[in-house]
Amino acid sequence: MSMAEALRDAMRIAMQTDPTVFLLGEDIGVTGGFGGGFTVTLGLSDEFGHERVIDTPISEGAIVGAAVGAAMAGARPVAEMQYGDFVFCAMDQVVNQAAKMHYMSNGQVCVPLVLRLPVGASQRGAQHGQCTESFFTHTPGLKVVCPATPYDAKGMLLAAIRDDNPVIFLEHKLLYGGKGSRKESASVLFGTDVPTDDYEIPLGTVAVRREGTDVTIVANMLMVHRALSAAELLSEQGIEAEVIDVRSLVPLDIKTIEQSVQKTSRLLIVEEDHLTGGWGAEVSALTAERALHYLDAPILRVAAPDTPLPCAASLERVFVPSVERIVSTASSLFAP
Amino acid sequence: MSMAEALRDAMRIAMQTDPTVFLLGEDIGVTGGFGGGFTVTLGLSDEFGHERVIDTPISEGAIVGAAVGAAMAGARPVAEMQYGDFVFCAMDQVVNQAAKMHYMSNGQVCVPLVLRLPVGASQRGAQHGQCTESFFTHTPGLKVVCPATPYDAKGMLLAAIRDDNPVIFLEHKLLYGGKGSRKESASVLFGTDVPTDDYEIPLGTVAVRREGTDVTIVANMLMVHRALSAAELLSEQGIEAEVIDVRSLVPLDIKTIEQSVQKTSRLLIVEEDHLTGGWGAEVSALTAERALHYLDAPILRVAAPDTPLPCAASLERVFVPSVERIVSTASSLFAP
Amino acid sequence: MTIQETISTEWRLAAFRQMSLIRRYEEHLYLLFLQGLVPGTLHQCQGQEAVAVGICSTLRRDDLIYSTHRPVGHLIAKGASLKAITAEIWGKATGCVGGKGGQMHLADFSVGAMVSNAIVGANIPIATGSAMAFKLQGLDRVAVSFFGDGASNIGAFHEGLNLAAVQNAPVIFVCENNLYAASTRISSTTRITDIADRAQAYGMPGHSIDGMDVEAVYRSALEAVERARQGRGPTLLEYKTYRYRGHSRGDPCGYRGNDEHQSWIDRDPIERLRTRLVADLGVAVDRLATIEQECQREIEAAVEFALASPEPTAASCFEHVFA
Amino acid sequence: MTIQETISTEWRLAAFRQMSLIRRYEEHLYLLFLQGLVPGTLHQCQGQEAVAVGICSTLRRDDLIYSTHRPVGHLIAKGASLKAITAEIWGKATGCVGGKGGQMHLADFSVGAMVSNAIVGANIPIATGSAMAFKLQGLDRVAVSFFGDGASNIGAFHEGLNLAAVQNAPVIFVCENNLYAASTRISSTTRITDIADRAQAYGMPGHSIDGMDVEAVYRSALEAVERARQGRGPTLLEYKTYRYRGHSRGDPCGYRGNDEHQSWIDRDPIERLRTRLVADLGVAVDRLATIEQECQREIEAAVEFALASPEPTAASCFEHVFA
Ligand SMILES: Cc1ncc(C[n+]2csc(CCOP(=O)(O)OP(=O)(O)O)c2C)c(N)n1
Ligand SMILES: Cc1ncc(C[n+]2csc(CCOP(=O)(O)OP(=O)(O)O)c2C)c(N)n1
Ligand SMILES: [Mg+2]
Ligand SMILES: [Mg+2]
Repeated sequence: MSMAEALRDAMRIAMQTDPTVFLLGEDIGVTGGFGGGFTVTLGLSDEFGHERVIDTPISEGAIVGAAVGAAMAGARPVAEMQYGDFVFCAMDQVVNQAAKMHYMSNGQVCVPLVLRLPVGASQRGAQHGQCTESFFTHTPGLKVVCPATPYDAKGMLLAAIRDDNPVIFLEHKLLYGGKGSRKESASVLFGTDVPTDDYEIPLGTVAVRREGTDVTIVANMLMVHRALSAAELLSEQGIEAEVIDVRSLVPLDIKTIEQSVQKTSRLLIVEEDHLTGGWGAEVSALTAERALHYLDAPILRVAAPDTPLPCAASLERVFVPSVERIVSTASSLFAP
Repeated sequence: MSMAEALRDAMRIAMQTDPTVFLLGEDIGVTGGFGGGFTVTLGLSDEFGHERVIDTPISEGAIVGAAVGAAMAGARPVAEMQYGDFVFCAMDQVVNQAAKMHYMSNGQVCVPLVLRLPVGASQRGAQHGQCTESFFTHTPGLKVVCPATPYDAKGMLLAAIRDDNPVIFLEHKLLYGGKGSRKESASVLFGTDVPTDDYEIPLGTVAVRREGTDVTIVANMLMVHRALSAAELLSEQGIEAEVIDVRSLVPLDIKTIEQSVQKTSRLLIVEEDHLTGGWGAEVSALTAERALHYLDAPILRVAAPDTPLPCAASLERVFVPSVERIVSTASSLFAP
Repeated sequence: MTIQETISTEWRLAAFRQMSLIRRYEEHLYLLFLQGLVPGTLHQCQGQEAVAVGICSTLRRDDLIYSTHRPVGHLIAKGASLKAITAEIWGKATGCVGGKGGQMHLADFSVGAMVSNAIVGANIPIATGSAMAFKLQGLDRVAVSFFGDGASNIGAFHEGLNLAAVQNAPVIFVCENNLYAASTRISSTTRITDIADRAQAYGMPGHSIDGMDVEAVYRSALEAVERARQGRGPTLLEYKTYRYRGHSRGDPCGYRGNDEHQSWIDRDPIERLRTRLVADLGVAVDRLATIEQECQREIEAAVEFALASPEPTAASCFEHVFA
Repeated sequence: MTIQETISTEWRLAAFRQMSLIRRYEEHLYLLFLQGLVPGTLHQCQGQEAVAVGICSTLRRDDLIYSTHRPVGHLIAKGASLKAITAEIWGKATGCVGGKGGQMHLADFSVGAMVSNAIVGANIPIATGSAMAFKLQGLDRVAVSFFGDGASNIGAFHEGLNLAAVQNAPVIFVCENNLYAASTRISSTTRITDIADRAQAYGMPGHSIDGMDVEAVYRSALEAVERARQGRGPTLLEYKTYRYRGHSRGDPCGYRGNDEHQSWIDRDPIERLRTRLVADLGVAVDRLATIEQECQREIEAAVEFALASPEPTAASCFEHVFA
């Protein structure tokens, strides 16, 4: 299964097993349409009807607002922004409403919604490719997850839909692996077996994708794949990297990262989000607080620069962290 | 002059010296009204007319959007959100428009706007007191400043209005020092002489508020004052703290912080924003990258917890970092 | 109150009681505020009681209301615990949301009063979403969104009403047009006079109604609620009303005139109902006075309860971030 | 084109040239796209040329236009450099914004074409703000915001139009109603038929006009532009039109029928104008063919320029974050 298919499968199972689950977003259920911007919901309106796969007006604020209201009234909405960048049109509903209502009610209402955000640069320019993690990790009350494989995508989406909290669910466009005319040209190809049955991956866990002894590389989404490629190249240099996929940013399993750093004494964080104030800054700060004395080298971050996302492929390549940048930055941790 | 008066003075001078400067916001110019939520613009509509002190509908998105459009058409708008929390209603215009247009135009247009945001807890609950710095420090293209004194407030607002970039201008409610029925009950009182003439404080500078040799405390807005109080108490314990007021978060003068840390070997960051992903995480990460080997102790942060802001005074006291928390956390850096 | 087509004296007496309770509660708080005894902020609804009571009298307990920064009237009319909301205003552990909310964030989930919202207009799409969930679940419950004239200019109004209309959601949009958004007169923030006219932009029925007449409110609400309950979609109801006191604590109302103020007090909804009950329907003046005294006692007991209640624990600051 | 009340043959020939340039440019790109030669995304405007040309023909060079994700028509009609926009689509250093923008973000500041915006509706308050700045500075320039039917459902539409109305800002809101927002038909996202009717909600004039008739577009635009220039405020103009091709690259349009498609092609704005010129006004068929050939040559030169242009330098990624 591709990640797009895995996500679809998760939604299908969630809807089959719980009649209160429904989907809302733009172009997600139109007959003869796309199944959202990236084919993820294709066919679901045929299966579950337009009452449960709701094509909304272009009204991001109302999409999230309606999800908040539906969640507080006993449903489990899965809302989609066509591109993650449009969430800024709905930010009040995310930050001031969804995230806070459980607390503001003193625990008397829950807001079990999922907000799916396709993120990542894909040659569409500054308003169609931002990685927006850290706006949400900074907002108490939101869970924030970001799978890097189809297997995780399915299990985490099922867990997210069944979680009683608002969950921001980030999906990287180049990992969808969609088919046909809507496939992203720079897609990462990988095969993972995705079981067809109903399984959940508990939110709040990281996954150690590669074990190593010399440097800990923490990355998410597309960057996990680049970090793994980098690790192979580093290995040729005699550096064995441990690659940790932070598929859940909130809650964050900082313990596993800390333990890894205790072992490797070196930490490199890789993210596609902008450097300043990205989630990597928090991982660095937590490490500087908890594991400072284990470190043999500065904590470094490889991130997108503090510029808006440029469109041209040649510029995007400069912007998005590359395998080469990861390799050279990791190597620099071993400079005498 | 109180900070409210200092800000008003800055706007008055800016409007007198440049006919393209105008103000827009809710309740800012109504005759017989409040002068905004905190009296800052009181009287300016009498002086400059309702064409230059524009009372808008409750339309935060359009307030910022209109400011973006006006700025691109040769004016210098100063927009106000009545409370900083409402900026989430305008987040698309801030993040996707104001911040990016100069870059997206390849430098061909400028967006010289100021967005004034009253922030800080003041017993109004979760939707009326958030410190929102790090949403903006994470957005490339925005300058982000946050004065802690009336003198700085005036000089920085004048510099911000005359800057050719979008500037997010944070004002802490408890520092306004307003008078009469609209005064905040928990206001910090301090006297600073504010010259009546036209002066600017360059954006991008920090201010060392107290020199010390043992620990560097970096703080902003209300927390500068608490850090200074804490420093006095620490001094009684024999710990001399250097207190740095990061009145400008973007650009950030990390060099001065780094130099201080090289001297003190200890860093404590104090902010009213939530811990996870606050601007303090970035300062910590930068230090862990640039000055790790100078540190004798972990980098610690005193911040608001990762909870929404509660309303009751008794809870707010738990939420907002106190002098006591600063003192005890700073002391802990010297634990054997 | 029970739902009925012809308005009975009994209904009117109940409405009188609720409006009196709201008015007296708000005035009592105002007096305490003047003495410096009320913590936090304060947004009061004196003058607007008929809207809250007329609307809520048509609702079932399991219908949901979403209120605003000015929530007291709506909450009382929906049957919320007076003690719990009072304790909340005083930031006590016994408050309806444990002191976390404060005056702008009142709730009583046992009667369908959701946490009131202090982001202007935000409850409009939220109420729409609740209504969509009712429809999805095949329930005949309705949701009500209360908001002001000022709120009708924010994007959430537009998106929420349009979505509700296309979804045929069982929601009622109640716009209390008290002519001002804080200090700003409606005429300077929109060129139209009747907010109800905006309903056309969504293909939704919209009505502009006298908000100082509780019976008119009741009749219009009954129609809208039945319509929603029967699956015939949302309605925008605009009520012309007036807030007698300032926008929030310490607002001397320098932006509006005494004549205007007086002209609305002359149409006071409680006095109008009193006249109707006494002059037209022969209810004894004393009976109404007794009701008012009962209200006053309930209010005093609530304030006593609040003052005597404990502060929330420090630990509770950290509770309920996640479910 | 010069502004004039009676439409001359000369004006029509100029309009024919511009519409042909747009159509042929878009079709040329489409063919290159089919061959896999166009990088990035692609949103095309075949069928909608009359709106772009009719509107822009009433504007001065110093008037500003704010376009959308589908910008080519607007940009060409405003006189933007074809070479620079083509190079931008190919992500070249010579692109109108140095390769930073791409197909959705075209501009030509020398002719008042601001960076086109890919956040639906975002340019509505922005154009309003530019108009407010013109008013403040005592200038008689106007701003135009282009957007689609889908954009009329977003909050920014509501807030922007209302603000423009109360501010009496010299701005013209041009809604190109092509019946679809991406794959979603307008009838499933709003209950009204004419977006122009929403103007009433702001006390603003609104007109619904045939967008396949460039002369009708011109006349309606002229009135709105003059109105704005004279300080009499904004207008909402809705043009019924149709996009012949898919929403974006690789959209097979499975959500709409061939009959509908054909019925709009039958009203093609370019063919209508050709007929008018040839049959009614006696212009030689050849003259039009020559114009079209000239357009074609201009297009080919632009593509050649783009292909031959250098890539942006890596360093330019870091330039122009701050002024
Ligand atoms: C989005 C947002 N903008 C501004 C405010 C500040 N504010 C609170 S109440 C208010 C006026 C609201 O007017 P209206 O909607 O007419 O309600 P009323 O106060 O008259 O009941 C304003 C501007 C807010 N709470 N939320
Ligand atoms: C705020 C926002 N939401 C969604 C999108 C994705 N999107 C791009 S174009 C489009 C359809 C726009 O429809 P319409 O306004 O009718 O313009 P048209 O494409 O028909 O020209 C959508 C949903 C977007 N760019 N911005
Ligand atoms: Mg009002
Ligand atoms: Mg359209």
